[in-house]
Order: sequence, then C-alpha cells, then structure tokens
Amino acid sequence: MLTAQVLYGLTACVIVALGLRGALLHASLLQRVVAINVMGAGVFMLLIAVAYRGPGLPPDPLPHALVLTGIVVAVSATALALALARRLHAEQDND
Amino acid sequence: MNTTNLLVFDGLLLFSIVGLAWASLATTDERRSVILFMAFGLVLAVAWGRLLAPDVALAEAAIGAGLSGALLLAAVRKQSPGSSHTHANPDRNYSESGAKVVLQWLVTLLCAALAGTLAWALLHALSSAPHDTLPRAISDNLVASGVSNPVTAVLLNFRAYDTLLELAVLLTAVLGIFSLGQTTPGYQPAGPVFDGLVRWLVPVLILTAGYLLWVGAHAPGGAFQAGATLAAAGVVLRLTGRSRIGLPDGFVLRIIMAAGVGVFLLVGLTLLLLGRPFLGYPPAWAGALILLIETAAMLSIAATLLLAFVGGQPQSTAVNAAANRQREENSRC
Amino acid sequence: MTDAMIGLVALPLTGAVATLLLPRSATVVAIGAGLATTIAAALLLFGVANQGALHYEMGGWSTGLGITLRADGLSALLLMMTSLVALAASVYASAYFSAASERARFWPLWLLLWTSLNALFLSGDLFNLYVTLELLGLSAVALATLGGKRAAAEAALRYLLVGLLGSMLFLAGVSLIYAGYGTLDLATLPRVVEPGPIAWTALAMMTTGLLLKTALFPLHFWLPPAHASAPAPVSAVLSALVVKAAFYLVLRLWLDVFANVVTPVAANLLGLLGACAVLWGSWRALQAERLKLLAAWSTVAQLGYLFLFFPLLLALPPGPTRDLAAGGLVMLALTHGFAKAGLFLAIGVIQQRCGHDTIRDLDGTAQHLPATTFAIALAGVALIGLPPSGAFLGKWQLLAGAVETGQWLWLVVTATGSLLAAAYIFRVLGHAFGHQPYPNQPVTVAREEWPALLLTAMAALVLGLGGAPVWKLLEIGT
Amino acid sequence: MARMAILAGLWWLMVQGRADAWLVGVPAVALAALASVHLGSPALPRISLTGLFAFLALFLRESIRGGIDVAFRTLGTRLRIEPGFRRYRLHISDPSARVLLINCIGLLPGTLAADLDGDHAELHLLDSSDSPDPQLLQLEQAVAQLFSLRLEAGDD
Amino acid sequence: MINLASSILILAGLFFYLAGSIGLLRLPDLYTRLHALTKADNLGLGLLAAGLALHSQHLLTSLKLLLIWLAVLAASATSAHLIARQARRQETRR
Amino acid sequence: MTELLLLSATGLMLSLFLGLLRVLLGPSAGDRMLATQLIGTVGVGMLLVLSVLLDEPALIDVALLLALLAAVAAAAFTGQQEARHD
Amino acid sequence: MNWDAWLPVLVVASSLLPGLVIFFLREGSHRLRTALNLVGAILKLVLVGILIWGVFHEHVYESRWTLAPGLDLVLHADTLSVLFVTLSTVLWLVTTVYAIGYLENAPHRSRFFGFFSLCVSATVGLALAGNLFTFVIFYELLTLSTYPLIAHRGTPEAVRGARIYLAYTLGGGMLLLIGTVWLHVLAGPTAFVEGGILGRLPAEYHPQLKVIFLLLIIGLGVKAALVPLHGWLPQAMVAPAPVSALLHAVAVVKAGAFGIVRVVYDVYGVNFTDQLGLLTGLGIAAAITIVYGSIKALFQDNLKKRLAYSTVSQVSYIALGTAILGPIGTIGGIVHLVHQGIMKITLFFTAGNYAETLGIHKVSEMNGVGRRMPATTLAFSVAALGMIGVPPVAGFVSKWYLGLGALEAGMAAWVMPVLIISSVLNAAYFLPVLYRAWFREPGPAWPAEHIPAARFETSAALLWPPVVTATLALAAGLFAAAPYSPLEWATLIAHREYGL
Repeated sequence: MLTAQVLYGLTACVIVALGLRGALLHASLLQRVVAINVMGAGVFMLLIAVAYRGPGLPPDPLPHALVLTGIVVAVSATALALALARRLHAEQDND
Repeated sequence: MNTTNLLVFDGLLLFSIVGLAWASLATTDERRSVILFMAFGLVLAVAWGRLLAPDVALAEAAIGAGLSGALLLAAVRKQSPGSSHTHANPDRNYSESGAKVVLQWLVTLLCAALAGTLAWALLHALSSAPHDTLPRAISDNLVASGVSNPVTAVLLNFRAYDTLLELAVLLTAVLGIFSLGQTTPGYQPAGPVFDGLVRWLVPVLILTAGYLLWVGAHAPGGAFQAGATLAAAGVVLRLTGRSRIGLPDGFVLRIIMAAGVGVFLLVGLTLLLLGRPFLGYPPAWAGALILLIETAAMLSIAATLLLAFVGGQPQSTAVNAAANRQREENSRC
Repeated sequence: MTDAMIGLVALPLTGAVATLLLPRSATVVAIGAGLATTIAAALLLFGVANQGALHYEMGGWSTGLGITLRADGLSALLLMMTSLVALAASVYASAYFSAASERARFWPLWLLLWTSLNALFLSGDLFNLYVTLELLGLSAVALATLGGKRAAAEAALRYLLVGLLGSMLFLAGVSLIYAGYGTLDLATLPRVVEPGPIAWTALAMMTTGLLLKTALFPLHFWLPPAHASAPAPVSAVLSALVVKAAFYLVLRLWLDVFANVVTPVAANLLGLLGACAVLWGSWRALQAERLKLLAAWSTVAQLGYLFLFFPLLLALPPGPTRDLAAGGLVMLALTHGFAKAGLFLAIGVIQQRCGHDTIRDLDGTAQHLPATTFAIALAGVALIGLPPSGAFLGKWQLLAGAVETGQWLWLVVTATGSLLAAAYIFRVLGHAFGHQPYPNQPVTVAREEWPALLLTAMAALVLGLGGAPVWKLLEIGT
Repeated sequence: MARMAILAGLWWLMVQGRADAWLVGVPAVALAALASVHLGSPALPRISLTGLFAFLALFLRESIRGGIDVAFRTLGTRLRIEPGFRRYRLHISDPSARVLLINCIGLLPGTLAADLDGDHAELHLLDSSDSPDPQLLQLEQAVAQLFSLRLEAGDD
Repeated sequence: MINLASSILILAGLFFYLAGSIGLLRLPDLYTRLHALTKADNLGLGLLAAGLALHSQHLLTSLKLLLIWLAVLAASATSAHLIARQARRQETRR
Repeated sequence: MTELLLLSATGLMLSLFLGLLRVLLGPSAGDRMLATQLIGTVGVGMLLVLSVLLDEPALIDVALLLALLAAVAAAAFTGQQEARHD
Repeated sequence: MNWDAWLPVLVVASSLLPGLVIFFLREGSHRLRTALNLVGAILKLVLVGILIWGVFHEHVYESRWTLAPGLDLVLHADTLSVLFVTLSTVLWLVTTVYAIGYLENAPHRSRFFGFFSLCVSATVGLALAGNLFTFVIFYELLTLSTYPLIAHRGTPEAVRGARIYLAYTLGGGMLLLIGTVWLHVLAGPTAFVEGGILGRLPAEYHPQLKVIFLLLIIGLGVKAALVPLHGWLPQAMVAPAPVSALLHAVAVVKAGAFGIVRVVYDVYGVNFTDQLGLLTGLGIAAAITIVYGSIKALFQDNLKKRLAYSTVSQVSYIALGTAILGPIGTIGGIVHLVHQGIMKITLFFTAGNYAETLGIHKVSEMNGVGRRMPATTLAFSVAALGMIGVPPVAGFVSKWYLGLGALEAGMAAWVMPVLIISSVLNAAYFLPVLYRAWFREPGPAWPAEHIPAARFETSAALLWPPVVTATLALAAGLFAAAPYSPLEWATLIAHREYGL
C-alpha cells in the first residue's frame, strides 16, 4: 500500500462526503451545483489515487481516461444546470 | 527518489484541498463560494500533476480553474450581491428553526458515515496488490491503437464508444441550453488594458489549443483540453463586450455542434460498412482517424462550452442573407 | 443480429444529428429514424429469441480492454418496449409540437434520449453505464424544460441536480469496484466479486444513486413535479422509460452482478421502501388535483411494486418458481411502461383539447373524447392490475411469491395499493363519465389519440393475453 | 506577416521543435493570426531593437527591485508602508504602448495602476511619501523608445 | 557550477514567493496586497523558472519555461490592474 | 538537487497555504480573487518544480495552461462585476 | 385446435366481437347496432344449443391458452357451466330486446350496448371458466364492464352508486384473488373438476385451506350479496332497468353465487368441504342473508329497492342449497340459479315498464296499475308468486328441493324454519303489491306518462320480454320434469358432482 495512494484516497472520501453534504443542505441552486462538482472532484481523486503506482512508475491510464470523460460529462451537466438556474433567476427577477 | 519527503508536501496540499472544499461549501455567499471553488480547482490541478495524471491536470486547469469559474460566476445572482438570502421563496424563512438544525446534523452524520464507509472499503481495495491485467492489456495494444499516449488510446480507441456517448452528452447539454431560449445580456465594453490582454491572450489560446490537440497523440493533451482552451478564448472575447465571439450562426453553428458526434459516427459506420467492427480502426489508419475525430470533437466541445457561457442560442438577427454572409466573414476568429 | 445492437445506438444518434442539421424536415427524419430503430429492436428480439444472448465487442477490442455490448432476454424486451413506447410518443409528438421552432428543439433531444435508453440497456460496462445514465439524465431534463413554464424549469432543475447527485454516487461506486477488482465488465464481475467491504459499499452507493434516479420512496420527491410539468410526450417517456432504466440497473446489479453479495436484510429494506412507495404514492395520487400529477404520483407507487419483488426473489431458491417471480417483475415493469406512457399521452390530448387537466372539471370527457377516455380506462386497468392486463399476471406472481415465502406483509401492501389505485383511477373515470349536456358527436379517433390507445391496449390486453413469451425470453440470460 | 512569424515561433517553442507538428501547426497559426487581425490590434508598431534591449534591461531591473522592495517592506517586523493614491498624467497616447505601460507600472517598486481615466492614470502607491515620478518617467521613456514613439509634453 | 547557480535562483524564487504570500497576509488592504502579489510572486516565479531553465538540458524547454513566466507576468499584471480598478470604482461609486 | 526541489515544492506549498488563508479570510471578493491569483501563480511554480522532480515534462504544459486560464478566471471575475453594475 | 376447442371461444366471442364493433358505431346508426346485437345473441343461442347437446353426450369442449408458465386461460364446458351459459344467453337475448326498447332516443347507446355485450361476454366466460384462475379473470372483467353501465346516466347518484359498487366488488375481487393465488401456490393450477381436487392435499394444509375458503367465499360473497357484503346492491339501483335486470338476474349477483357453487363443488369438493366443517358456516351465512334481505325488502317503498333486497335474499337460496350436503339440496340450489334468474328478470323488466311508461317508482304509486298495464302486471304477478314459492311457478320447485335436501341431510331443524320464515316474508312484501296493482283504484293521474303512443300497455319491445320470461318461469315450474328442463339439468349436475 502506497502512502500517497492512501493519503489521497482518504482525502477523496472526505471530499465526496463534503460535497454530498453541501448538495443536500444548501438552499442556493448555484451552491448545490458547486457542491456536486466538489463531490465529483472527490470521486475523480479516488480514481486517480487508485491509478497511481508510485513515483517513477507509469500509472494506470484507464482511470485517467475515465476521469477525463467524467470531467466532460460533469461540465456539460453543470453548464445545463447553470443555464437553467440563470433562466429561473431571470424569471424570478421579472416577477 | 524518496517519497516520504513529499509527505509534508502532500499533507499540506491535501489539507488545502479539503480546506477549500469545506470553505467553498460552508459559506452562504454565492460569489465567495464560486471563487473558493476556482481556487479549489487550481489546487486540484497541482494535485493531479503530483499523482502523475497530467492529462487530467490539463483538463482541470482548463475547466476547474478557468471555465467552470467563468460559468459559475456568470450564474451568480446579479440582484443581491453577497446576500445570503438568495432564494426568493418566502417559505424558506420558516425553516430556520430547530428542525432544520436537526436535519443538518443528521445529514452531516450521514455524510460522515459515508466518508467512513468509503474509506474503509477503499483501504480494503488498496491493501491488495494492484490489478495490472488491464494496464498491461493497454500497453500491449498501444502499438495498434494509432497513438502513443495511453490515455488518448483508451479515450479514442479502446473505449471510443464512451467518448462517442460523452460527445452526445455535450451535444445534449448545448441543445438543452438552446432550448432555454435566450442569451444573457452581453458585457460592457472593457477598458483598454483588458483589451490589451485579450489581444495577445486570444491568439495564444488558439495556438495552445492547436498544440494540445496535436500533442494528445503521444503526450498528455487531447481534444477536450484543446476545446476548453478554445472556448476560453471565446469567453475572454465575450467578457470584453464583443457580441461576436467567434461563434458562427445558424447552419454553420449547428454543423460545428454536431461535428463531434457526427464525424465519430460517420467514421464508425463507415468502418462497419467496410466490414470492420464499429469504431474498429485499421491500425494503419488509426492515428489519422483519431486526429480527424479529435479535431471535430475539439470544435464541438469549444462551441458547447462557449454557448454554455453565453447561456443560450446566439441571437440570430439575420435580416437577409447578405448581412448573414457579412457576419460570417467578420466572425471567423 | 449483432449489428442490430449497433443500429439501436447508431440509428437514433444519427437521427439526432440529422434532425439538428435539417430542422425543416426534422419530423420526417425523426420518425424515420424511430421506425428504423424499432425495426432494429425487433430484429434484436428475434435474434435473442433464436440465438440466445448476444454480445458485441466495440471496436473489436477484447472484453475488458474495450467495451462490450450485451443483450439478453431482459434487455431485448426492455429495448422493444422502449422502441414501441418511444415510437408511439413520437407519432404523438409530431402532432403535439406544432411550431417549427419547437420541433427543431424537440427532435434532436428526443432522439438523444432514445439513444441513451438503448445504450443503457445494451451496455455491458459499468463506466459506460455511468455515461449513458448521464446522457439519459441530461436529455430528459432538457426535454422536460420544453414545457416552457417556470414550474417546468424549476422542476427540471431539481430533477437535474438529483440526477447528478445520483450519477455521482453511482460513479463513486464504480470507482470503488475498479479499485477493488480491476475490471468494469459486467459479465466478468460476478466471477470476481465477493462479499466484503468493497462490494457492499460499492453496491450501496451505486444503488443509492440509482434509487435517486428511479425515485424510490423517500427519494421520489423530485419526480411528481418534473413529470407533471413536462410536455405530454416527454412525460410519457420519463415515466414509462427513464425511471425504468435506472430500475433496470438496480435489477441487474442485484440479481446478476452482485448476486452473491446481496443480503436478505438489504433486500427487505428495498422491499420496505417499495411498500412505502406503493402506499404513499397511491395516497398522493388519490389526493392529486391535476391529472398529470396523479399520473406522476402513480408512477411513484408503481415503481414501489417493482421493489417488492426484491425480498421475494432473494428468499426464493433459484429454480422455476423464482423465474416465475422474476418474470412477473418484468411483466409488471413492461405493463407499467406501456400503460403510463399511454396515460400521459391521453392526458396530453385532454390537456390540449380541454385546455386544462383539473380532475374536478373533467365531467363529460367520455362524451367529448371517447377514445381518449377509453385509453385512460385501459391504462387504469393496467395500473390497478386487473385482468387482462399484463400487470395482473405480474401481481399474480408477486402475490404468489409472497405466499410462497410467507412474506405476508407484501401481500397486504399489494392488495391495499391495488385498491388505492382503483380509487384514484375511478375517481377520474367517475368524472369522465359524469353528466354533461348531450352533444351528439361522432366517435373520432385522431392522430394524437391513436398512440395512447395503442399503448394502453398493449398494456391492458396484448401483454396480458399474449405475455407468455416474456417468461421464455427471460430464461435467456447473459 | 510579422505576427504570423511570432506565432509560428511560439508554436515551434510549444511543440519543442518537432517537425511533424506542422500539420496541425499551420492551421493553428493561421487561425491565431486571423484572430489577432480581427481583434483589431493595429499592425504591429515598429519596434526598435535597441529600444527592446533597453526596455528589457530596465524592466528586469525594476522588476527585481520591485520584488525586493515589497519583500522587505512586508517582511520587516513593522510594516514600512504608507499607502495612498495619486494621479499621474501619461505622456504616451499610443494605445498599445499605454497598455504595456500600465502593466509595467504594476511591476515597478511601490506603484500600481488602479485605473485609467482619459490621459490620467490613478496610481496606488505603497509609500506615498516617496514620489514615483522619476521612475515612471524613466519607464515611459523606455516604452516610447521601444515603440519608436516620442513622449508628449506633460503639464502635470 | 550551473547546479549551484540554479539552486541559488530556485531558493531566491522560493524566498520571494514566501515573501509575497506573507505580504498578502500581513498587508492591510486590497491595493497593498496587490503590490505584494504582482511584484514578489512574479519575481519569485521568474527566478524559479530561471533556475529550472538552467537545470534543464534542452534549450527549447528552457525557452518554454521563459514563455510561461512571460504569460504569468502579463496575465497577473493585467489582472492586478483589473482587480484594483474594479475595487477602486466600487469605492468611488459609494 | 532533488532535495532542493523537494524543499522548494514544500516551500511553495507553504506559500500556497498562506495564500489560502487570505482566500478564506477575504474580506472582499476582490481579496479572494487576488489570493486565487496567487494560488495560480504558486501553482504554476509548483507544477514546474514537480515536472522536474517527478520527471514528467507534460506538467510544463499544465503550468502553461494554468497560467493562461488563471488570466481568464480573473477576467471573468472582473467582467462579471462590471456587468453587475450596469 | 379443432371444432371442440373452438366452440367455447366462439360462444364468448359471439357477444364480444359485436360489442367491440358497437363501440365504434355512430350514435345514429340504430339499425346496424340492433342488428349486430340480435345477430350476436341469436348466434350465441345456436352455439349454446350445440354445446348443450354435446355436453349432455359427454363431449369435451375445452380451449386452452397459456398466459404465463403454469397459468392457463381455460374455457371448458361442463354441465354446470352449460346451465349458467344457457341462462345468460337466453336472458341476454331477451334483455337486449328490452334494452333496445327501453333506451330509445336515450344518449350514448353505442357505449351502452358495447359495455352490455362485454358484460355478457364476461359472464359467459365466467360460466365457461375451466379453472379458478380463469374464473378470477372473468370475474374482474365482469366488474369492469358493469361499472360503466351503472354509471351510465352520469348523474351524481349514478356515479356514486357505481363507485360504491366498484369499491365492494374490487375489494371482494382482491380477496378472491389472494385466495386463488394462495390456493395456486398450495395445490398448483386449480382446474374445476367435478368432486373437487383438494381432498388429496395432506392434512397439514387443512388450516390454510380453511382460511383460503373464507377468503374465496368472502370474495364471491360480495358479488353474491351475502350479508353483510350486500351494501352495494341497493345503491346500484340507479342504473337503467335493463342493467338492473342483468345485474340481478344474470350477471353480477349470479356470478357470485355461481362462484360459490364452483368453489364448493369443483374446487374443494362438497364432501371435503363438509369434512373441513365449512358447509355449516356457509349455510348459516346464507340463512341469515335470506332472512335479513326479506326483512329489509319489507320496508322499502321504492319498487326497485324492494326488488333489490329481494335479490339479496333469493340469491342466497343458491348458497343455501350448496351448503346442504346431498344431491337433493344441491339440485335445489342449482336449479334456483336459473329459476331466480328468470323470475327476477321479469320483475325488473316490469318495474322498468312501470317507470318508463307511467313514471311509477314507488310501491305506493302502484294503485290500480294492473288495469292500465294488465299484461305487464300479469307478468309481474307470476314472477312475484314464483318468488314466494307458490306452485306451479318455478320458485316452488327450488324451495321444494331445498326443503327435501335439508331433510335428507338432517339439517331440517334450522333450514326448514328459514325457508318458512322467508316464504312468509316474501309473501308479506309481494302480496300487498299485487293487491294494490290489481284491486286498488288508480289515482287521478300517473306520476308521469312517458309513452303516450302506447295507449294500451306499453311499447312492444318493452312488453314482450317480461311476458316471455314470465312464461318461461311458469314453464320451468310446470314442465320441471321434461328433458332439458332446468330441473333435469340440475339433477344431471348433482349426479355428476356426487359421482352418482
């Protein structure tokens, strides 16, 4: 077991939990989006920590590819969520 | 090299990451939250670098540090800056009571339990020897994949199907944003200094995008990072108050939006017709096909992210074809 | 036949691109693509029936390195249902969306949604499933916003956030699986997965994420507003297919991939939540003032039934009895899919013709729109689980399983839920048959009425009377 | 053409001189150049080579001075600062040169351009007891030399 | 010899980085902090990059490091100005 | 040399950490943004050091991109502020 | 599939298909609708005739269609089903004629006749059901197809009555379903076999079987209107008269009673039921219902309600007959299935005639109606006397056999008093009506004369059906010993059930 793997992996767990908590508790739409992104970052960190094989060794490329896909997907979702939130805000302001 | 010496570095880095995540979610001020999130992204990029994941680090640098921030900032409510009362819903005031506190504690406890369980399981997973079958398979087949960067090989060849669907996700997002109708109002013309920044930044970003696209074949980089960089150029343009931000109109825009999925599909189906498996490139052509697909994907990604920032379909004020053509010519950048 | 699998993904996706590029003829292109997709689904179904489970290695890379598509009896059935429901809804939508701009927006997203459903049912890879789930979620949300009203946008946003949260939990589970077992392939996993912290945690997280998406009580809160405010054809597909997709994954994970990890306690927990969903969903449906809301709450309840099967399936030893129960589960899911889609389309007709869908003011609908009212009645038969609907056969197996395993609680819940369902359905029909000044109108069945009628007839008659092959097909596992 | 060359040089630098990169490089450079043209940057001003060296020298020197200055001001046990604002009339009107100037002011010891308002720059000073004018003037001269411009007479 | 020079440069860069950060903490208001950021940090990065450039075997890599430094320099000078300007405008408006 | 690089990486981390405090303390949005800029600059330095330390030249590209996009972020921040006061 | 396998399907389809076509007919295409109805009804009659002949000669008519593994939809003609099929077919034909007359110019006739046909199809299917599973399916279908008929008028009372009907029947259906499923799990597919099949099960199942029996009887008892499950029946009176006729005489109530017969004889087997000690319970429930229904009927002024409570009471004779062990009691119960049907349908037809022609809804308004509508009132009188059990009308035959059966089974101690009390009560609530109709002077005007064209009596389509059914009731009593008479057939059934 690599120390770095464990360190980063455990941190990832904490971040996932933090993000989840934020997503569940925040009233603000924007901050929920942020929270979900934080959670995503935690999951990505988990994957990258798993991929890590130690200094000087090539890491497992598969999780990296997965994370890249994940990031794109997360950005798409974030963009859509934000566009919706903006639309809602605009309508609320018009009221 | 002794890794224990990086322990302090790792510790501080992780502490900052957790601190930023926590801080960004602890506040009720949207703007503060977003800025903290941007800082979080920056630090994450370093962390990915530290874990030898430069491909991801590039993406994080482009997205987490730059574009996400811009997107989020654009969505921060404009009416009540810095106010914690962001919801126009009057019922919310009710819930500032004991029940809410209990709920908060409950959720916190739940999330702590989640973190604990996850950590427990992860430690179990890490305690056994790493699974090397798949990495080995990847490196064994790398020669046939047409590229020498294993991450690109996975993304665009071994698991190209994922990437095809990922591009479909992007397309969906942009169509969804389109369907919301309107763009956000533009920005005021910026001052000369900002303009100065833009004048050198945009060409350099375009250049960098090209570089990332090319370099992806044998080193970290690729269509997504390139597309995000290109989109960043558009974002900067938009911020200077320009209405033309490098996005074409109408049909051309639709083609660009669809290019990623379209070219991917076209390649896949053509191969199918030629008697090969769907998305099974002949090794001799793989490199060229991947570059082709990546180029199309880059354009789609850039257009999508940019449209997301703009927040809707660019106003098509086409009065007549001539005006349209004129605009097209003006907007090539 | 394996090419049909590619076709199921590539055809609607190509259609989506084509409709995006050719907005003028989007409707024709989309219906064409839909027809082609349906043919592919039928081919696949026949292929699976004749040749057994099929698989396709994407890009020619061996399983594990590449992604493998798989189709067995269950997925072929669900794909067929997806195609039929989506095709019918497409025909309806071609009449529903009249403005050219609306169509241009609708069709690409619609076909993307279709793509994602097909891709999901075919996927044989955990991470690929995550991507398809996201594609599904985003396209569903984007379509839901087409309602244009503020309520729609609000509900859609909540739907999106919940969906994202669900996918993130799912992805976390997937990551854990990769960390622990070094593979993402669904067919390889059952051989390597063993009970222990990794599998438990991963399964718990993935399941929680999926339950959010499939709206199992108490994670259902987002569903009624989202499904009630979307445009009718979209609501139809959301309720009939989209939530089903997530449910399908739960089923796959619990019964195939993690079969030796799942514990009876966990299954009982799912069953209990399902029971709550049945009772609460039905109760709320009974209280609903609007027809669409009623239909949406009914979806919450109907999904609950599906979860009642989990404790039964886990308690039954593998064998014909268990297969019967599993078939009942699938039959119930299929019937609900057709019935609910038809119901939403019928409600859409009412909403457009009457200008509202307030239940109290529906008096006389049976006179004005007899075919649509009949469709609602047929859907009601299927939702209550009366014969000759497929749901009757499904509930029969549910009850039989409960008796067989001595789990009487589920029996009581099923009975109560069915009676509540009857109550809310006949509340509507009572109003529909209510008295109105007599207009001597001929019976008209317009283009927008046919899809609902056919879908509900499928649920209430065809599946119930000709559903035996479903059990046959389900024997074809991966 | 000049900007094309600069951009091509940048490209060459980025790809670390690999020749096979030009397949992507040519369109990328062309696009970047096009963007640069359309952004309305005027044709590159005539840059004098001697001016460039002089400017770079000054720039490096002042940057280092600025860094050291601020470092020692803040690292002392007592903060040796006396912040304040001050208006400064610019002697250069060429827009590009002005932008460069504004940016460089931030790197001079103790100064920071907070706003630009017509011909006047709003400067923030770390130590307002110390007049920044001489070094500013020096910088302006260097910039002017770089762009082959002449300073306008100022009447501040 | 080169190693020594590069080590010194790197250490100096580190020094300025730390100085800038401490300045950021200690200085009393936004503007003064901006001073610390633009001057100290950029110098820090410059020295660090120079040190690493010396260390590097390839000239092109070294030039790339320089390029990065220039980019950061230009970007942070501009953003410092923008941040200051915005703060200033908000102040004067109120 | 490795020790030196390790030292500087850790030192930079410390520097980042201090900047972090400013991000957390604020008080104004501008302060936070400026501290974020600092984190960006430090991050660039850190990536450069790491690229040598871990022998991963691609991290230089990351640093370049980070440098460029940090500018975009700052621009977005101020630009958005401007638009807000229309 | 050969002819023998198709015949039961055709019997069901002969009303189902016309019904489905009728749904899509225009409101105005009166003739086509009538033609379809009549052709269907007559065709069914012919098919049923073949069926009777075949079954008598021990031909096996069975259609089987697998719905799910182990769950077959089976249509099978045995003696009991033929009895019920014949009853419903004949009465359907009559009721159709009546309904055509009754609903002249009324709205939504297509819908009405469509559901009417579906209702009959469900009844016939139920009669031909070859196993409990099939029975349950048609039982629920019957519920579904009658709902729109009860709600047909669309008035708030109609909708309310329909809702109450639905609540009862669906609840009952659910219990029936649970019982059936349970039984299915215990014993596998429960085909209807003369003499029953459950006796073979090991003794440890007996407690469960008792519970299941209770579930099944309660489930069926709802439709059969066993007290206290009868609450829906008086409420459903709001339906148009032909519907009421159908509900009480042919379809719904009968379906429940028929189901009880099936469960006792062909699922459990009467001996086994007795062995489990369940027959007495059933008998007591029936007895209570008989008495209770009669007492309630006594206090109804509304004619249709009085008839409804009379149904509650009379249908339980069937259950009573079932509960009496021994072939004679069985004959009494089964033959009453037919007898009660023809008599009760006559009563409802005539009640409908009074309401439709003169606007008479209450007993108190019937003074002298026999002079205005003698033929109708004659039919009414025949049926009412039959109900009381006056010879030679059919009702007498039923009661006679029930009494004999009770004597034979040694249950006379309590069955006889019930029969006597009930007959007295029957007389008490019918005879005053007859007296009023024939011997009281009519008032100055009828509440509302609807059909002025029919100066004498009422329109032909309304008149002939009750006359025919009254004649049948009389004939069933007079020629009870003739071959193919209901009594003979019931005897055949009983003999086969007891394996005689």
